[in-house]
Amino acid sequence: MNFEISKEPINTQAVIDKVVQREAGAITTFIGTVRELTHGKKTLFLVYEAYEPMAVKKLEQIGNEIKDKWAGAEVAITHRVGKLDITDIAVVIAVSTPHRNDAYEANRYAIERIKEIVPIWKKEHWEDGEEWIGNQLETVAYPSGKPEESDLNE
Amino acid sequence: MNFEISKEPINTQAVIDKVVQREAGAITTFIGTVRELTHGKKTLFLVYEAYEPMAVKKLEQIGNEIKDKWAGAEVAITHRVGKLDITDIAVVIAVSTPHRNDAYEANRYAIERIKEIVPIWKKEHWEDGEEWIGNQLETVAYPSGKPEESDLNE
Amino acid sequence: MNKIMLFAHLRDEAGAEYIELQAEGKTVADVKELIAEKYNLTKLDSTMSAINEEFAEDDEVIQKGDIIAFIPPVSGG
Amino acid sequence: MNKIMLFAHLRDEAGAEYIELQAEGKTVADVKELIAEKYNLTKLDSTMSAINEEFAEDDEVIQKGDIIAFIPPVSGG
Repeated sequence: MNFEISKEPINTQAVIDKVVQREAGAITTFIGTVRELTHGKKTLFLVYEAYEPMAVKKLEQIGNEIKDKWAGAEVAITHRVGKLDITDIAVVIAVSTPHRNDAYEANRYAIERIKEIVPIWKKEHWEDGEEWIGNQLETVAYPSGKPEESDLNE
Repeated sequence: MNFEISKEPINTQAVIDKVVQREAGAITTFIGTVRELTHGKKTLFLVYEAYEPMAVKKLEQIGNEIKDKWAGAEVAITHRVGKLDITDIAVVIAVSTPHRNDAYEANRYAIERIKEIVPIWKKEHWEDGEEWIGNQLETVAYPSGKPEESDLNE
Repeated sequence: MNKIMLFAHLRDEAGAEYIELQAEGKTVADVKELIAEKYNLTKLDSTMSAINEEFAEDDEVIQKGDIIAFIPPVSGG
Repeated sequence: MNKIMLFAHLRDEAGAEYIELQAEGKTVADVKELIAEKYNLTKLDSTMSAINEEFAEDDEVIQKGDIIAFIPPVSGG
């Protein structure tokens, strides 16, 4: 199972091991961790919630998109749910490819897509309150307030 | 010691652990592995050799360059030397930054710089021979046959 | 009956993880409007929808047994 | 005396990891030429040089005790 939602802490090495292949010269990993400060505001902890069966399907879809775009790629993604403290790991993405440029690009594609189409939400808890965080994409704007059809099923 | 040359197999997690920080939202790793096929030719194993004290200095230099270019970045790099079999890890680069785009870019910068200025060499062993491999940069050409001064000391 | 899954702020507002409802023959938009009113749900204009774990348009018609989900802007990763 | 470090194919060709040589006052280029001839070293035109673990130009003059290294195109990573 290369695509998982996990209630337990993520073992990074276990995710990496899923993409090891004799044809690969490069493995990239992205590890998303809980950051203490965002725009100067201090986070105490986060809670992640997922629509689990759909989230797994969407992670699989991202994996298939990557295999279509980058020949010879292997992909594994695990996303955590539940309460996470500062420096805890929220997501691990591992991608292996024959050549290194592809491994970087495919990995970056994976995290952008996760932030577009995978039904997972985080609630930030600060000293003075809490809030479900909406779309936080740093690179894509949705003028209509939601992803377009082309974004969802690309 | 965030910058090391290792005669023993590299523990990826140990390299990642060196860059964990409360200010980081993203950790990227690059794991360079020994690929079986290059241009259709079958590699049996590799031997890496390093000018160790200078290699460590140059890895440190790359770390400092990254900290100058990407605010808040932490970097750790370990490169293996000796005999490596297919799928063995030659190098692990871990970079943590507050924001994910920086973590990808800084990591990619590190591997490109390693291929430019760090005195490490690999000898490929095939069924029908062996050879020390020269500059294999995929992205930079040196018309003069060697890096320019600006490449070395940037 | 159809199961209507709620997440994030919608779950908090409704005080329930899901609602059971006879939605057969209705569109996604119909159901959205219906439960928005009943549970005082907010920000539904930026909420996506899914039928049986696939994103669905507002005008899609719900079949017997379909599982609907209302999906606020996601924030994983 | 100065220590001249050799790597990769240069080490194989010379059959030695380093050579000891009186190089004080000579330039890097002088030393390169000198050992190339003596040990039949090849591809020295694409070989970089270092003095005391820092890259050095061909015209740099070697001081007493300096450690020289001849560095073929690197292939780490």
